Amino acid sequence: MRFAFEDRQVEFRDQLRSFTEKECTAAEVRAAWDSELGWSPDRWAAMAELGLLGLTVPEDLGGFGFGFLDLVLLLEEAGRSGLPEPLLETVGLAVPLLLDLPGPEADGLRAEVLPRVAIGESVLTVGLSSMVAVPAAAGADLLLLEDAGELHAVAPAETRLIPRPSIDGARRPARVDWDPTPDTLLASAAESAPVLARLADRAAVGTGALLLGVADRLIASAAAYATDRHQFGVPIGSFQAVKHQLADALVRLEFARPVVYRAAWSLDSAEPAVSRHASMAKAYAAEAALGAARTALQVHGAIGYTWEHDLQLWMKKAWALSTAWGDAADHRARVLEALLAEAAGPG
Amino acid sequence: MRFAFEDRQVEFRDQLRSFTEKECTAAEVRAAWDSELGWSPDRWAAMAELGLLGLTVPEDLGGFGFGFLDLVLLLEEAGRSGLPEPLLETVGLAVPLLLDLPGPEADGLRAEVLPRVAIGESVLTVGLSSMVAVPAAAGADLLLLEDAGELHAVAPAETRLIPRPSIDGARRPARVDWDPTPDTLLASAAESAPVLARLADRAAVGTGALLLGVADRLIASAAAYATDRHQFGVPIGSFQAVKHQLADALVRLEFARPVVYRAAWSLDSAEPAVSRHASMAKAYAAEAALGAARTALQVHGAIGYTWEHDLQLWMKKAWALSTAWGDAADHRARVLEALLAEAAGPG
Amino acid sequence: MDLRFTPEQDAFRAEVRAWLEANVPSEAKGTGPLPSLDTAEGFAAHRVWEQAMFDARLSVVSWPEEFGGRGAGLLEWLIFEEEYYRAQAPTRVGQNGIFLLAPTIFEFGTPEQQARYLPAMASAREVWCQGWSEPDAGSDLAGIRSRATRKGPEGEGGSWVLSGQKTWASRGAFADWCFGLFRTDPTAERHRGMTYFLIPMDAPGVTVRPIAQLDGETGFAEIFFEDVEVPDDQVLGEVGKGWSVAMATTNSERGLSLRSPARFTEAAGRLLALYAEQALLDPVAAGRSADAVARAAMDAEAYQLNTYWTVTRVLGGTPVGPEASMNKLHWSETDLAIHRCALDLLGPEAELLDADGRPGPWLDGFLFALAGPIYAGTNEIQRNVVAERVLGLPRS
Amino acid sequence: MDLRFTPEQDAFRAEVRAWLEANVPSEAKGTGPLPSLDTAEGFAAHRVWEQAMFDARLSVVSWPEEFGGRGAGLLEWLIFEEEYYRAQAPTRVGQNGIFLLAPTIFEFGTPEQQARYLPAMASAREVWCQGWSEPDAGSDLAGIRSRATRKGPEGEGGSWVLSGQKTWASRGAFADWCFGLFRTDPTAERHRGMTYFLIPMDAPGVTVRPIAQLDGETGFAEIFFEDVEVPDDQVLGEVGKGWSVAMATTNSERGLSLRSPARFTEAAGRLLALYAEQALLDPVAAGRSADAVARAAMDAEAYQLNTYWTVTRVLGGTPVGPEASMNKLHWSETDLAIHRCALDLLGPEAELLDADGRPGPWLDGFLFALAGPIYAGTNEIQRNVVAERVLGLPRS
Repeated sequence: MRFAFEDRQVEFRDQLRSFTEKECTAAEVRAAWDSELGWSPDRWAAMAELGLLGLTVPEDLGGFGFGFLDLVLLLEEAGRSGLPEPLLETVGLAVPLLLDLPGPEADGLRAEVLPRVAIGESVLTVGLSSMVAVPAAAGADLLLLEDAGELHAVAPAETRLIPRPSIDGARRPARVDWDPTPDTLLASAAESAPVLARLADRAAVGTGALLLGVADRLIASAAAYATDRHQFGVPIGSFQAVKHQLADALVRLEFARPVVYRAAWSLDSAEPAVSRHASMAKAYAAEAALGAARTALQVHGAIGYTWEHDLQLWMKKAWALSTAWGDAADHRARVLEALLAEAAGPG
Repeated sequence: MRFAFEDRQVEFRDQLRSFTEKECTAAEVRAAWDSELGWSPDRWAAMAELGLLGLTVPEDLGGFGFGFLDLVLLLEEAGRSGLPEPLLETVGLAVPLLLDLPGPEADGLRAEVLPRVAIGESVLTVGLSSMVAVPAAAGADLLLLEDAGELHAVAPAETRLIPRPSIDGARRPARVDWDPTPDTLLASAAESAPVLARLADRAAVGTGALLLGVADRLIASAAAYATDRHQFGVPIGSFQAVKHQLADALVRLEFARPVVYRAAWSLDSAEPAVSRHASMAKAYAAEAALGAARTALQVHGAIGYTWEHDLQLWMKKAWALSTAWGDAADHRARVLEALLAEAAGPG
Repeated sequence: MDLRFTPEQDAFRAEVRAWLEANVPSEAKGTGPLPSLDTAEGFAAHRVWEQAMFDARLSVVSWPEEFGGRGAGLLEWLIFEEEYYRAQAPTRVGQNGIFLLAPTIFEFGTPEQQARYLPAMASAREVWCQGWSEPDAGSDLAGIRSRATRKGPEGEGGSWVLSGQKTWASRGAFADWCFGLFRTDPTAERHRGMTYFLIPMDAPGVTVRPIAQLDGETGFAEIFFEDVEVPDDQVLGEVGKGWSVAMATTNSERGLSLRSPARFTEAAGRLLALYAEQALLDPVAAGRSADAVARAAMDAEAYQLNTYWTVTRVLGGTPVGPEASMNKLHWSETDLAIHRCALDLLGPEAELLDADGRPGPWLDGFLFALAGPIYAGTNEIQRNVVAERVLGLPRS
Repeated sequence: MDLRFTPEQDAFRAEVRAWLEANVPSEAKGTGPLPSLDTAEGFAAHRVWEQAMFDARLSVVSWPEEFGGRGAGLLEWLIFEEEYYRAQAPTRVGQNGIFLLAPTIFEFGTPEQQARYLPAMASAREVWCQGWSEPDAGSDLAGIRSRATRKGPEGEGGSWVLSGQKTWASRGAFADWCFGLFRTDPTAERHRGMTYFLIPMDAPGVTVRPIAQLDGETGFAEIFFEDVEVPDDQVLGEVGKGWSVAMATTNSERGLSLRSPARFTEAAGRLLALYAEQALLDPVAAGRSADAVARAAMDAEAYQLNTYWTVTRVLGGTPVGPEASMNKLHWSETDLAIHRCALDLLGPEAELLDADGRPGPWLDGFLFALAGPIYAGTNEIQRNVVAERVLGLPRS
């Protein structure tokens, strides 16, 4: 039992933080939200240079072959910085999904796509037929889509996209209209079922990790503001009402962290309870981020309610990501079901 | 539209308050809890003198023939003072239930029982077969009990009581074992159904009124303590953390009041939505009292956790009464169902 | 106690309902919805709508007839509001004047001021904005720094020269007039030496900078005053007594007049409809919100009941007092709960904007509700007021 | 990161589990449950139980072997606790000494003091209570007034005379020893001039008044000191440095040692079982608690995970620090949530006592949980600590 990250993992996170502090300031995030694409191809290329995009790509295909435990701190940092690029969709979801596909039929696709992902020349996203809209669909070079339980690989040219803008200006969801054909088919429904289950778990943990970073940023901003802003002749952070709201928000966040990290470990370790762990991660992180958003806005007051203040960027991320891939209540229901089944024992 | 009590109703409440301030101090409440019966026959007699016990008894049977709107402030005062006597059970539930019984068959029973209730010589209680235990069963001179949907009047001698003590020392619930016979039968299941529905509504509103008083007492005690108690060189009530908890508790209480009062009016006015109003009353008052108990204890700290401090008397009332006749969540579910039915329209 | 309305009140309700049904701009009639208030075009359209209401003597039903009202009681005002929200009629462009300033003019204004300002306000010929907060005086209104210096003789017939900066002025971008506090005695301590001014927005020296809100719309503005000259008859109440004059306004803002319960009961009604709709699509998922829906609907109804309770007391001659702070706490939390719950019911659709990039009604309402615990005195300030002035706890 | 236990840890767990299964007093074995700790008979029975654990070297697994422990690590301690709660073993009569005082003796005690006090404590031959709070110094520990005056020569070999009053001493009614702070320099300001004393409860001048709790049991006591003479070798740490010595103890109380996550995961397991049971009887009513059950169970598990996270950090050499206040906030709220949820599931049965007039396990647990946000530093104090020492907000 050793519940801590390896130095390498922390160093990789620190490296991404140095990068985002220069290349992904709030002004950069804002510029991305205002851009046509919603994110920056230049920054994507720079992320490839850093080795980020090949993180989950196997070594023989030009990547590192790392797991979710290596990714989770990076996703957290992506949330903290508001990184607009589809890191989760490409590196956290699509690549592992391709690797999960059974049989040598998928080898060709993997050999074709994954080396290009690692060098930043292919952006991927994933979508389910139950989704109202698929995030990052417009910028993707390949879409991995589920239909009637089957998985398909669809080129952008074969899709018609109807943008469904999100309140989070970088997510760029779109309704994807497309026709499944034998050419697009990746896996039968039977083959796809376990792959889709793992996708759902990764999505829950990955979104949870983003939300940890979002909550962290919101709380840090509010604490800084409460220290600077004076009313009634004192910093507002000296009022118990402000202190206690922020303390409660921090407690929610700090207790969400190990829950998310454990779920990342469970993903890599084929833990039998991985789905429960993943749902706990999403539920906990969503509550932490929503609570942090509410508190951060209340601490800021009217200034936090303006377009020009950066707080909105992270509040909107919190609102959007908290419902993505199932909201907290959905996931708690899954957790309860799993706990009752575990308690009842196998059989 | 006039949403206020009549002077007469307020005066009656004030009269009861003067009475309880002398005759039902915290020490008296404690003495009652420690007593064999759980309440004081002497105080019951004095309440009869005040005219309280004939409040709902028709004038021709020696009472006032008043309604729930006349009773609701008195029940609130009973909660505030911790009055241990079965005022709700006798005056608020059993008497109206007897009056609701259809047909002249019940006239004889009413003529026999109700005049004695008004002069304090008969204590009544009511019980449903679904109840784990019937409050005030041990001291009752007549028990109105439901079995298989039928209503029965059962003399204490025909029952076997197994005490199931409550954390509220005055409630004295007991499991009542008894055998329904044609002699005990008051009304058939078909006749009883609407009577039992009105009983449930009155019980919800009456318990809600008691809980308003309990919440009021808890908040007042905590506010007084917060003003007296010093820590860190100042009264603890000057800390925002204490202020804000108490303010929130007070808001819950003050918004519960009109909800309970409206329900009392609806009971007397045969409002079609009376059951929804009654459930709202119980749900709101229970949350107000539970919240007030939690806050009052936190404000008092360790001293409030002791047996010798009077706070326990009202906290325990809050806990016990909040689940009696359906807890807040049960009643909210009823409210939602009714609201959806109202929105869907008749038919 | 009698919770039924009188036949006269029912008749009034029927009249209002009929008029609104015939006149509220709507898609069906080809007259609506009106463009956004945050555009010049929309602002003008909203003025036209208020003028139509004024002509029907429905704009300010509780005002005396001489100023365009009907001299109706508070209960009739509540009935009007219920019908107004039921009809989903346009947001009232004149509300800052009508609800926040007018009570102060009725209490402190001279007869000339009342005649000059009230009818124009009621018909939206003149729309008012509030010059209240300053960048360094948000929750702490007594920290106001904008100042007015005397020009000309003391007493009648002189004027004042205003300078400073106000912020968070709703409707500020297009309003005709502004009301606000300025410091006329810079030596006086925090709550003293302030005076209440009425300032035309086209006066030389007034500059407006619209501020975009969370939704990107310019719902409020900063207003800069550079040596703006204002004559004595645009002072409301006594010179130097601005704080107590303003507190009257603040009490109306926090109390009854601004937050009509109809707003919340109407939203709660829509929430119930949304729940019923989602429960057909996915009963298990919707069921997870059942308790929250019930709570939100109950909270809205409790606010309505509490308002009738308070109005009956006010009609009996008792002023609202610090209980207004309890109302603020309750309605602002209720509004948030209703909208949070709706977003939860919408699930993955909650984050999506309309095709035109604007938040849909629930998301828009949520963003609007988020401001509730902040403006008109933060909820933290309100809790202090409740604790100190209602419960009698010692001041910090 | 590796969240699996080592084979050695698994073997340790198996040993503990086997021993507890064989030895925990139980109805089935005819040896339990033990009588209430709040009676003389029960207190004695609990001493016997701790002696048995001590003999099996399971009483204080993380202590060095010379004092009766096994020199086991923190992880083994957590494993022990998980098994202890899993086995529903008796409440530990020695816990105030073992968890609150012992860490301080390890850090500040002389070798003689360690040898004198620790083994007797671990075997419950000597049971300790905490003389911490005073009637006017609850949350404000620095307001302590009890005092010690010097008797005899300065330096070695003299003694101190203690007077004053302590309160809320758990186990105070039957304890053998008491530890607490007394003011040795009455002229020093609030946090200074205090000294940490170890006092036998049978010393002349010590009087105990048991205090009945909410449940009627005398779980704690007031202790009166009237000229109680205490020799120098019963001072822990330096004279006048009692505050910093005490803070070490307070940190253990708030941090890891007292609130083992097993207590909450065990209760959460029972809550799940209760939910499953009630869901069979009335699925609709139980369903209304589903979300609360899930939250409570998750909160307990999150506390467990956070503990492993913290322990790993501590094993890596980083002290716990003010994060301990976050733990206190989380476990106390979790404990309340678990028990409130259970009472909600029990519905009308929640208010009922057992046939002997005692609260049943859930009601008893609820009453106990209510004390959580109060003792060991109220949650209000903890939030201040988190805000000031973790988030760096300015002091009030």
